[in-house]
Amino acid sequence: MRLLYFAWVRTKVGKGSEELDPPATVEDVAGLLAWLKQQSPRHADALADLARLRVAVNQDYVTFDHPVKPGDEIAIFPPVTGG
Amino acid sequence: MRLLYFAWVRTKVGKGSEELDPPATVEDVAGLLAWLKQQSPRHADALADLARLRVAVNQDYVTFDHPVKPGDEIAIFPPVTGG
Amino acid sequence: MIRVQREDFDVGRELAALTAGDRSIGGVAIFVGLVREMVRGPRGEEPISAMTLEHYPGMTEKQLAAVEAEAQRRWPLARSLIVHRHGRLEPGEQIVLVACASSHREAALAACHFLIDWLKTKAPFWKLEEADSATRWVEARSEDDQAVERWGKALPSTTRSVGEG
Amino acid sequence: MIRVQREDFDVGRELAALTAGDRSIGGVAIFVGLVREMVRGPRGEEPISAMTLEHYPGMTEKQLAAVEAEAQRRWPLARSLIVHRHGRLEPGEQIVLVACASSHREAALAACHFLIDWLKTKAPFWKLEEADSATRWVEARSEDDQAVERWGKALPSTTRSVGEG
Repeated sequence: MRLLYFAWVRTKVGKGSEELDPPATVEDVAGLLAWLKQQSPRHADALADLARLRVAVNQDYVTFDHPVKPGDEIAIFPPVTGG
Repeated sequence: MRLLYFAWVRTKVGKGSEELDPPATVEDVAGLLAWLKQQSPRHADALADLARLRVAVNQDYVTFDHPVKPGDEIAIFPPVTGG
Repeated sequence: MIRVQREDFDVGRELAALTAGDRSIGGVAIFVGLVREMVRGPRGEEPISAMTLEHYPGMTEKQLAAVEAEAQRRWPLARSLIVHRHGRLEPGEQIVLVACASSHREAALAACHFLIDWLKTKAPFWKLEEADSATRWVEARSEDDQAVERWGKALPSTTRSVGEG
Repeated sequence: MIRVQREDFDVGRELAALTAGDRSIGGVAIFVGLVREMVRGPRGEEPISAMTLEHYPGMTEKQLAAVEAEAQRRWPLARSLIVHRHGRLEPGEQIVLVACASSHREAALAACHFLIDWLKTKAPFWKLEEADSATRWVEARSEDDQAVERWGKALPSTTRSVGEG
Protein backbone atom coordinates (compact mmCIF):
# COMPACT_ATOMS: atom_id res chain seq x y z
CA MET A 1 0.00 0.00 0.00
CA ARG A 2 1.42 3.37 -1.06
CA LEU A 3 0.99 6.23 1.41
CA LEU A 4 1.40 9.86 0.29
CA TYR A 5 1.58 12.89 2.57
CA PHE A 6 1.25 16.55 1.61
CA ALA A 7 1.76 19.98 3.15
CA TRP A 8 2.13 19.93 6.96
CA VAL A 9 1.20 16.26 7.13
CA ARG A 10 4.29 15.61 4.99
CA THR A 11 6.57 17.82 7.08
CA LYS A 12 5.29 16.33 10.34
CA VAL A 13 5.67 12.72 9.18
CA GLY A 14 9.05 13.69 7.75
CA LYS A 15 8.59 12.13 4.34
CA GLY A 16 6.37 12.56 1.30
CA SER A 17 5.63 8.90 0.70
CA GLU A 18 6.20 5.39 1.98
CA GLU A 19 5.27 1.80 1.17
CA LEU A 20 3.55 0.05 4.07
CA ASP A 21 1.77 -3.26 4.58
CA PRO A 22 -0.85 -2.89 7.28
CA PRO A 23 -2.31 -6.06 8.77
CA ALA A 24 -5.45 -7.57 7.24
CA THR A 25 -7.48 -6.18 10.15
CA VAL A 26 -7.06 -2.72 8.61
CA GLU A 27 -10.08 -2.58 6.32
CA ASP A 28 -10.99 1.07 5.94
CA VAL A 29 -9.53 4.58 6.15
CA ALA A 30 -10.40 4.96 9.82
CA GLY A 31 -8.61 1.68 10.63
CA LEU A 32 -5.62 2.69 8.53
CA LEU A 33 -5.27 6.06 10.29
CA ALA A 34 -5.45 4.38 13.73
CA TRP A 35 -2.78 1.88 12.69
CA LEU A 36 -0.56 4.57 11.09
CA LYS A 37 -0.53 6.60 14.33
CA GLN A 38 1.23 3.72 16.02
CA GLN A 39 4.07 3.58 13.50
CA SER A 40 6.12 6.43 15.01
CA PRO A 41 5.79 9.51 17.23
CA ARG A 42 5.96 11.63 14.05
CA HIS A 43 3.03 9.74 12.53
CA ALA A 44 1.13 10.11 15.80
CA ASP A 45 1.74 13.88 15.79
CA ALA A 46 0.83 14.35 12.12
CA LEU A 47 -2.41 12.37 12.44
CA ALA A 48 -3.43 13.54 15.93
CA ASP A 49 -6.39 15.68 14.83
CA LEU A 50 -8.52 13.75 12.38
CA ALA A 51 -10.83 16.73 11.83
CA ARG A 52 -7.95 18.56 10.12
CA LEU A 53 -7.21 15.72 7.69
CA ARG A 54 -8.54 14.82 4.27
CA VAL A 55 -7.95 11.47 2.59
CA ALA A 56 -7.91 10.41 -1.05
CA VAL A 57 -7.86 6.78 -2.20
CA ASN A 58 -6.58 6.32 -5.72
CA GLN A 59 -6.82 10.09 -6.25
CA ASP A 60 -10.47 10.49 -5.27
CA TYR A 61 -11.64 12.12 -2.05
CA VAL A 62 -13.16 9.54 0.30
CA THR A 63 -14.79 9.38 3.71
CA PHE A 64 -13.33 7.56 6.71
CA ASP A 65 -15.50 4.50 6.10
CA HIS A 66 -14.04 3.98 2.63
CA PRO A 67 -12.37 0.55 2.24
CA VAL A 68 -8.62 0.27 1.73
CA LYS A 69 -6.78 -2.68 0.23
CA PRO A 70 -3.28 -3.70 -0.83
CA GLY A 71 -2.18 -1.82 -3.94
CA ASP A 72 -4.19 1.33 -3.15
CA GLU A 73 -2.59 4.77 -3.38
CA ILE A 74 -3.69 6.56 -0.22
CA ALA A 75 -2.98 10.25 0.31
CA ILE A 76 -3.39 12.11 3.60
CA PHE A 77 -3.33 15.90 3.66
CA PRO A 78 -4.88 19.05 5.16
CA PRO A 79 -7.85 20.82 3.53
CA VAL A 80 -6.67 22.22 0.22
CA THR A 81 -5.74 25.90 -0.29
CA GLY A 82 -5.16 26.32 -4.03
CA GLY A 83 -6.75 28.64 -6.55
CA MET B 1 -31.28 73.13 -29.94
CA ARG B 2 -29.04 70.37 -31.27
CA LEU B 3 -30.78 67.15 -32.32
CA LEU B 4 -28.83 63.89 -32.74
CA TYR B 5 -30.14 60.68 -34.30
CA PHE B 6 -28.57 57.21 -34.11
CA ALA B 7 -29.00 53.79 -35.72
CA TRP B 8 -32.29 53.37 -37.63
CA VAL B 9 -33.62 56.68 -36.33
CA ARG B 10 -30.67 58.31 -38.14
CA THR B 11 -31.18 56.39 -41.38
CA LYS B 12 -34.93 57.07 -41.37
CA VAL B 13 -34.53 60.78 -40.68
CA GLY B 14 -31.76 60.83 -43.29
CA LYS B 15 -29.21 62.71 -41.21
CA GLY B 16 -27.23 62.26 -38.00
CA SER B 17 -27.80 65.71 -36.56
CA GLU B 18 -29.51 69.03 -37.13
CA GLU B 19 -29.92 72.39 -35.42
CA LEU B 20 -33.57 73.27 -34.84
CA ASP B 21 -35.42 76.00 -32.95
CA PRO B 22 -38.74 74.64 -31.79
CA PRO B 23 -41.33 77.19 -30.64
CA ALA B 24 -41.52 78.17 -26.99
CA THR B 25 -44.59 75.94 -26.57
CA VAL B 26 -42.26 72.92 -26.80
CA GLU B 27 -41.34 72.46 -23.16
CA ASP B 28 -40.55 68.78 -22.71
CA VAL B 29 -39.38 65.68 -24.60
CA ALA B 30 -42.95 64.61 -25.42
CA GLY B 31 -43.71 68.04 -26.88
CA LEU B 32 -40.47 68.04 -28.83
CA LEU B 33 -41.18 64.63 -30.37
CA ALA B 34 -44.69 65.70 -31.40
CA TRP B 35 -43.32 68.87 -33.00
CA LEU B 36 -40.45 66.99 -34.73
CA LYS B 37 -42.87 64.57 -36.38
CA GLN B 38 -44.36 67.51 -38.25
CA GLN B 39 -41.03 68.64 -39.72
CA SER B 40 -41.00 66.12 -42.61
CA PRO B 41 -42.43 62.77 -43.66
CA ARG B 42 -39.05 61.21 -42.80
CA HIS B 43 -39.21 62.61 -39.28
CA ALA B 44 -42.79 61.36 -38.99
CA ASP B 45 -41.70 57.87 -40.08
CA ALA B 46 -38.67 57.74 -37.79
CA LEU B 47 -40.62 58.87 -34.74
CA ALA B 48 -43.87 57.02 -35.44
CA ASP B 49 -43.53 54.44 -32.63
CA LEU B 50 -42.56 56.18 -29.41
CA ALA B 51 -42.30 52.87 -27.54
CA ARG B 52 -39.26 52.00 -29.68
CA LEU B 53 -37.44 55.25 -28.92
CA ARG B 54 -35.06 56.31 -26.19
CA VAL B 55 -34.08 59.92 -25.52
CA ALA B 56 -31.03 61.49 -23.90
CA VAL B 57 -30.78 65.14 -22.93
CA ASN B 58 -27.24 66.39 -22.57
CA GLN B 59 -26.02 62.78 -22.69
CA ASP B 60 -28.21 61.45 -19.86
CA TYR B 61 -31.17 59.14 -20.39
CA VAL B 62 -34.43 60.95 -19.63
CA THR B 63 -38.16 60.24 -19.56
CA PHE B 64 -40.70 61.90 -21.89
CA ASP B 65 -41.66 64.44 -19.23
CA HIS B 66 -38.09 65.78 -19.00
CA PRO B 67 -37.88 69.52 -19.84
CA VAL B 68 -36.04 70.70 -22.94
CA LYS B 69 -34.65 74.16 -23.55
CA PRO B 70 -32.59 76.06 -26.12
CA GLY B 71 -28.95 74.96 -26.10
CA ASP B 72 -29.74 71.39 -25.07
CA GLU B 73 -28.17 68.45 -26.89
CA ILE B 74 -31.03 66.01 -27.48
CA ALA B 75 -30.42 62.54 -28.86
CA ILE B 76 -33.12 60.18 -30.14
CA PHE B 77 -32.30 56.52 -30.78
CA PRO B 78 -33.52 52.92 -30.45
CA PRO B 79 -32.80 50.79 -27.37
CA VAL B 80 -29.06 50.17 -27.24
CA THR B 81 -27.44 46.91 -28.38
CA GLY B 82 -23.77 47.19 -27.42
CA GLY B 83 -21.61 44.96 -25.29
CA MET C 1 -10.60 53.36 -16.50
CA ILE C 2 -12.67 53.44 -19.68
CA ARG C 3 -11.69 53.52 -23.34
CA VAL C 4 -13.75 53.68 -26.53
CA GLN C 5 -11.71 52.83 -29.59
CA ARG C 6 -11.67 51.34 -33.09
CA GLU C 7 -8.50 49.34 -32.45
CA ASP C 8 -8.36 45.80 -31.11
CA PHE C 9 -6.97 45.15 -27.62
CA ASP C 10 -4.64 42.52 -26.15
CA VAL C 11 -6.17 41.06 -22.99
CA GLY C 12 -2.82 39.94 -21.59
CA ARG C 13 -1.35 43.40 -21.96
CA GLU C 14 -4.46 45.08 -20.53
CA LEU C 15 -4.37 42.71 -17.56
CA ALA C 16 -0.69 43.43 -16.87
CA ALA C 17 -1.29 47.20 -17.03
CA LEU C 18 -4.38 46.91 -14.82
CA THR C 19 -2.63 45.05 -12.02
CA ALA C 20 0.82 46.68 -12.28
CA GLY C 21 2.08 48.03 -8.99
CA ASP C 22 -0.86 46.93 -6.84
CA ARG C 23 0.03 43.83 -4.88
CA SER C 24 -3.20 43.91 -2.89
CA ILE C 25 -4.94 42.35 -5.91
CA GLY C 26 -5.82 38.70 -5.37
CA GLY C 27 -8.04 38.15 -8.38
CA VAL C 28 -9.10 39.69 -11.66
CA ALA C 29 -12.42 38.81 -13.28
CA ILE C 30 -12.55 39.50 -16.99
CA PHE C 31 -15.25 39.33 -19.62
CA VAL C 32 -14.45 39.53 -23.32
CA GLY C 33 -17.29 39.83 -25.84
CA LEU C 34 -16.72 38.51 -29.35
CA VAL C 35 -18.59 38.88 -32.63
CA ARG C 36 -20.57 35.69 -33.25
CA GLU C 37 -20.94 34.44 -36.77
CA MET C 38 -24.43 32.97 -36.31
CA VAL C 39 -27.08 35.41 -35.14
CA ARG C 40 -30.83 35.45 -34.69
CA GLY C 41 -32.16 36.71 -37.99
CA PRO C 42 -35.69 37.01 -39.36
CA ARG C 43 -35.48 33.39 -40.58
CA GLY C 44 -33.88 31.86 -37.48
CA GLU C 45 -30.11 31.44 -36.97
CA GLU C 46 -28.09 32.71 -39.89
CA PRO C 47 -24.52 33.82 -40.55
CA ILE C 48 -23.36 37.42 -40.76
CA SER C 49 -20.28 38.59 -42.65
CA ALA C 50 -19.62 41.56 -40.34
CA MET C 51 -21.22 44.04 -37.98
CA THR C 52 -20.71 47.74 -37.52
CA LEU C 53 -20.94 49.27 -34.07
CA GLU C 54 -22.28 52.82 -34.10
CA HIS C 55 -21.96 54.83 -30.91
CA TYR C 56 -22.75 58.24 -29.46
CA PRO C 57 -19.37 59.90 -28.83
CA GLY C 58 -19.40 61.76 -25.54
CA MET C 59 -22.44 60.03 -24.10
CA THR C 60 -20.70 56.67 -24.43
CA GLU C 61 -17.80 57.80 -22.31
CA LYS C 62 -20.14 59.47 -19.83
CA GLN C 63 -22.29 56.35 -19.40
CA LEU C 64 -19.36 53.96 -19.19
CA ALA C 65 -17.74 56.17 -16.56
CA ALA C 66 -21.04 56.18 -14.64
CA VAL C 67 -21.42 52.40 -14.64
CA GLU C 68 -17.78 51.97 -13.67
CA ALA C 69 -18.24 54.44 -10.79
CA GLU C 70 -21.34 52.51 -9.69
CA ALA C 71 -19.38 49.24 -9.65
CA GLN C 72 -16.62 50.92 -7.64
CA ARG C 73 -19.26 52.14 -5.21
CA ARG C 74 -20.86 48.70 -4.79
CA TRP C 75 -17.73 46.54 -4.51
CA PRO C 76 -14.23 47.01 -3.05
CA LEU C 77 -12.36 47.12 -6.36
CA ALA C 78 -8.67 47.97 -6.56
CA ARG C 79 -8.84 48.66 -10.30
CA SER C 80 -11.33 48.35 -13.13
CA LEU C 81 -11.27 48.71 -16.89
CA ILE C 82 -13.84 48.89 -19.67
CA VAL C 83 -12.70 48.90 -23.29
CA HIS C 84 -15.44 49.04 -25.94
CA ARG C 85 -14.73 49.05 -29.66
CA HIS C 86 -16.74 50.73 -32.39
CA GLY C 87 -16.63 50.51 -36.18
CA ARG C 88 -16.77 47.49 -38.45
CA LEU C 89 -15.94 44.09 -36.91
CA GLU C 90 -15.91 40.60 -38.38
CA PRO C 91 -16.94 37.32 -36.71
CA GLY C 92 -14.41 36.22 -34.09
CA GLU C 93 -13.22 39.77 -33.40
CA GLN C 94 -13.21 41.19 -29.88
CA ILE C 95 -15.89 43.81 -29.13
CA VAL C 96 -15.66 44.59 -25.44
CA LEU C 97 -13.43 43.99 -22.45
CA VAL C 98 -14.48 44.32 -18.83
CA ALA C 99 -11.91 43.67 -16.10
CA CYS C 100 -12.30 44.06 -12.33
CA ALA C 101 -9.41 43.59 -9.92
CA SER C 102 -9.90 43.17 -6.19
CA SER C 103 -8.29 41.64 -3.16
CA HIS C 104 -11.54 39.63 -2.92
CA ARG C 105 -12.43 37.13 -5.62
CA GLU C 106 -16.17 37.46 -5.03
CA ALA C 107 -16.05 41.23 -5.47
CA ALA C 108 -14.11 40.95 -8.72
CA LEU C 109 -16.50 38.34 -10.13
CA ALA C 110 -19.69 40.14 -9.11
CA ALA C 111 -18.52 43.55 -10.33
CA CYS C 112 -17.46 42.13 -13.70
CA HIS C 113 -20.85 40.45 -14.13
CA PHE C 114 -22.63 43.67 -13.13
CA LEU C 115 -20.61 45.79 -15.57
CA ILE C 116 -21.25 43.63 -18.61
CA ASP C 117 -24.96 43.41 -17.78
CA TRP C 118 -25.18 47.19 -17.40
CA LEU C 119 -23.15 47.87 -20.53
CA LYS C 120 -25.54 45.82 -22.59
CA THR C 121 -28.52 47.96 -21.65
CA LYS C 122 -27.00 51.37 -20.88
CA ALA C 123 -24.03 52.10 -23.15
CA PRO C 124 -25.17 53.92 -26.33
CA PHE C 125 -23.97 51.47 -28.98
CA TRP C 126 -26.01 50.05 -31.84
CA LYS C 127 -25.10 47.01 -33.92
CA LEU C 128 -25.71 46.93 -37.65
CA GLU C 129 -25.35 43.40 -39.02
CA GLU C 130 -24.34 42.56 -42.57
CA ALA C 131 -25.81 39.35 -43.97
CA ASP C 132 -26.23 38.36 -47.61
CA SER C 133 -25.20 41.85 -48.74
CA ALA C 134 -28.13 43.32 -46.79
CA THR C 135 -27.85 45.12 -43.46
CA ARG C 136 -30.16 45.25 -40.46
CA TRP C 137 -30.11 46.88 -37.05
CA VAL C 138 -29.97 44.45 -34.14
CA GLU C 139 -33.04 44.55 -31.90
CA ALA C 140 -32.54 44.95 -28.15
CA ARG C 141 -33.14 41.71 -26.27
CA SER C 142 -35.56 41.45 -23.38
CA GLU C 143 -33.17 38.94 -21.74
CA ASP C 144 -30.63 41.74 -21.43
CA ASP C 145 -33.17 43.96 -19.67
CA GLN C 146 -33.98 41.11 -17.31
CA ALA C 147 -30.29 40.41 -16.69
CA VAL C 148 -29.63 43.96 -15.58
CA GLU C 149 -32.65 44.02 -13.28
CA ARG C 150 -31.05 41.56 -10.87
CA TRP C 151 -28.63 44.29 -9.84
CA GLY C 152 -31.41 46.42 -8.40
CA LYS C 153 -32.28 50.04 -8.88
CA ALA C 154 -30.46 51.94 -11.60
CA LEU C 155 -28.76 55.28 -11.07
CA PRO C 156 -31.61 57.79 -11.37
CA SER C 157 -29.66 60.46 -13.21
CA THR C 158 -28.13 58.32 -15.89
CA THR C 159 -30.09 55.22 -16.59
CA ARG C 160 -33.81 55.83 -16.81
CA SER C 161 -35.13 54.93 -20.21
CA VAL C 162 -38.18 56.50 -21.77
CA GLY C 163 -40.38 53.51 -21.11
CA GLU C 164 -39.69 53.48 -17.40
CA GLY C 165 -41.01 56.95 -16.73
CA MET D 1 -8.57 21.68 -21.28
CA ILE D 2 -6.50 21.63 -18.11
CA ARG D 3 -2.82 22.30 -17.46
CA VAL D 4 -0.70 22.15 -14.32
CA GLN D 5 2.62 23.88 -14.76
CA ARG D 6 5.44 25.83 -13.14
CA GLU D 7 5.63 28.37 -15.96
CA ASP D 8 3.71 31.59 -16.13
CA PHE D 9 0.95 32.02 -18.72
CA ASP D 10 -0.07 34.88 -21.04
CA VAL D 11 -3.81 35.49 -20.76
CA GLY D 12 -4.04 37.11 -24.19
CA ARG D 13 -2.39 34.16 -25.87
CA GLU D 14 -4.47 31.62 -23.91
CA LEU D 15 -7.64 33.49 -24.88
CA ALA D 16 -6.70 33.53 -28.56
CA ALA D 17 -5.95 29.79 -28.52
CA LEU D 18 -9.17 29.04 -26.62
CA THR D 19 -11.43 30.83 -29.08
CA ALA D 20 -9.53 30.07 -32.31
CA GLY D 21 -11.70 28.57 -35.01
CA ASP D 22 -14.99 28.65 -33.11
CA ARG D 23 -17.12 31.57 -34.26
CA SER D 24 -20.10 30.47 -32.20
CA ILE D 25 -18.40 32.02 -29.15
CA GLY D 26 -20.02 35.28 -28.05
CA GLY D 27 -18.29 35.74 -24.73
CA VAL D 28 -15.41 34.49 -22.62
CA ALA D 29 -15.40 34.84 -18.86
CA ILE D 30 -11.97 34.68 -17.29
CA PHE D 31 -10.67 34.63 -13.74
CA VAL D 32 -7.00 35.15 -12.96
CA GLY D 33 -5.76 34.59 -9.41
CA LEU D 34 -2.68 36.51 -8.28
CA VAL D 35 -0.35 36.22 -5.29
CA ARG D 36 -1.28 38.93 -2.81
CA GLU D 37 1.48 40.57 -0.81
CA MET D 38 -0.60 41.14 2.31
CA VAL D 39 -2.12 38.05 3.86
CA ARG D 40 -3.96 37.11 7.02
CA GLY D 41 -1.24 36.07 9.42
CA PRO D 42 -1.31 35.18 13.09
CA ARG D 43 -0.94 38.89 13.96
CA GLY D 44 -3.42 40.26 11.42
CA GLU D 45 -2.52 41.45 7.93
CA GLU D 46 1.16 41.10 7.14
CA PRO D 47 3.35 40.91 4.04
CA ILE D 48 4.79 37.74 2.56
CA SER D 49 7.91 37.58 0.43
CA ALA D 50 6.75 34.55 -1.57
CA MET D 51 4.58 31.45 -1.47
CA THR D 52 5.19 27.92 -2.64
CA LEU D 53 2.34 25.89 -4.09
CA GLU D 54 2.66 22.18 -3.40
CA HIS D 55 0.37 19.83 -5.29
CA TYR D 56 -0.46 16.16 -5.69
CA PRO D 57 0.60 15.23 -9.23
CA GLY D 58 -1.93 12.95 -10.84
CA MET D 59 -4.77 13.72 -8.46
CA THR D 60 -4.56 17.41 -9.39
CA GLU D 61 -5.12 16.67 -13.07
CA LYS D 62 -7.86 14.16 -12.24
CA GLN D 63 -9.75 16.61 -10.02
CA LEU D 64 -9.36 19.55 -12.39
CA ALA D 65 -10.63 17.41 -15.26
CA ALA D 66 -13.59 16.35 -13.10
CA VAL D 67 -14.58 19.91 -12.19
CA GLU D 68 -14.17 21.01 -15.80
CA ALA D 69 -16.38 18.12 -16.96
CA GLU D 70 -18.97 19.12 -14.34
CA ALA D 71 -18.98 22.71 -15.65
CA GLN D 72 -19.37 21.43 -19.21
CA ARG D 73 -22.29 19.29 -18.02
CA ARG D 74 -24.03 22.17 -16.25
CA TRP D 75 -23.58 24.92 -18.85
CA PRO D 76 -23.44 25.05 -22.67
CA LEU D 77 -19.74 25.84 -23.00
CA ALA D 78 -17.98 25.88 -26.34
CA ARG D 79 -14.53 25.71 -24.73
CA SER D 80 -12.99 25.86 -21.28
CA LEU D 81 -9.51 26.08 -19.84
CA ILE D 82 -7.96 25.74 -16.41
CA VAL D 83 -4.27 26.52 -15.93
CA HIS D 84 -2.90 26.15 -12.40
CA ARG D 85 0.71 26.85 -11.47
CA HIS D 86 2.77 25.19 -8.78
CA GLY D 87 6.15 25.97 -7.27
CA ARG D 88 7.46 29.20 -5.77
CA LEU D 89 5.64 32.41 -6.66
CA GLU D 90 6.20 35.99 -5.58
CA PRO D 91 3.58 38.68 -4.86
CA GLY D 92 1.94 39.92 -8.05
CA GLU D 93 2.56 36.66 -9.94
CA GLN D 94 -0.28 34.80 -11.61
CA ILE D 95 -1.38 31.56 -9.89
CA VAL D 96 -4.42 30.32 -11.73
CA LEU D 97 -6.40 30.96 -14.90
CA VAL D 98 -9.98 29.88 -15.50
CA ALA D 99 -11.60 30.68 -18.85
CA CYS D 100 -15.03 29.67 -20.11
CA ALA D 101 -16.21 30.42 -23.64
CA SER D 102 -19.84 30.17 -24.70
CA SER D 103 -22.29 31.58 -27.17
CA HIS D 104 -24.20 32.73 -24.09
CA ARG D 105 -22.67 35.33 -21.80
CA GLU D 106 -24.55 34.09 -18.72
CA ALA D 107 -23.26 30.54 -19.20
CA ALA D 108 -19.67 31.73 -19.54
CA LEU D 109 -19.89 33.92 -16.42
CA ALA D 110 -21.62 31.32 -14.26
CA ALA D 111 -19.31 28.47 -15.31
CA CYS D 112 -16.20 30.57 -14.65
CA HIS D 113 -17.49 31.48 -11.18
CA PHE D 114 -18.33 27.85 -10.47
CA LEU D 115 -14.90 26.61 -11.57
CA ILE D 116 -12.90 29.00 -9.43
CA ASP D 117 -15.12 28.26 -6.40
CA TRP D 118 -14.70 24.51 -6.91
CA LEU D 119 -10.97 24.76 -7.54
CA LYS D 120 -10.49 26.52 -4.24
CA THR D 121 -11.98 23.64 -2.27
CA LYS D 122 -11.33 20.59 -4.46
CA ALA D 123 -8.00 20.89 -6.29
CA PRO D 124 -5.18 19.35 -4.20
CA PHE D 125 -2.89 22.36 -3.81
CA TRP D 126 -1.41 23.70 -0.61
CA LYS D 127 0.11 27.13 -0.10
CA LEU D 128 3.22 27.61 2.01
CA GLU D 129 3.80 31.29 2.76
CA GLU D 130 7.18 32.84 3.45
CA ALA D 131 7.14 35.80 5.83
CA ASP D 132 10.04 37.19 7.86
CA SER D 133 12.22 34.20 6.87
CA ALA D 134 9.69 31.87 8.50
CA THR D 135 7.21 29.72 6.61
CA ARG D 136 3.67 28.65 7.41
CA TRP D 137 0.98 26.60 5.71
CA VAL D 138 -2.10 28.55 4.74
CA GLU D 139 -5.27 27.44 6.55
CA ALA D 140 -8.35 26.63 4.50
CA ARG D 141 -11.00 29.35 4.71
CA SER D 142 -14.56 28.63 5.73
CA GLU D 143 -15.68 31.35 3.26
CA ASP D 144 -14.37 29.16 0.45
CA ASP D 145 -16.41 26.21 1.69
CA GLN D 146 -19.48 28.43 1.84
CA ALA D 147 -18.81 29.83 -1.64
CA VAL D 148 -18.75 26.38 -3.19
CA GLU D 149 -21.96 25.33 -1.45
CA ARG D 150 -24.04 27.71 -3.55
CA TRP D 151 -23.42 25.45 -6.54
CA GLY D 152 -25.30 22.57 -4.95
CA LYS D 153 -24.39 18.95 -4.51
CA ALA D 154 -20.84 17.91 -5.24
CA LEU D 155 -19.90 15.01 -7.48
CA PRO D 156 -20.15 11.97 -5.19
CA SER D 157 -17.16 10.11 -6.56
CA THR D 158 -14.67 12.93 -6.50
CA THR D 159 -15.48 15.60 -4.01
CA ARG D 160 -16.57 14.23 -0.68
CA SER D 161 -14.21 15.26 2.06
CA VAL D 162 -13.59 13.28 5.19
CA GLY D 163 -15.62 15.58 7.38
CA GLU D 164 -18.72 15.24 5.27
CA GLY D 165 -19.00 11.49 5.65
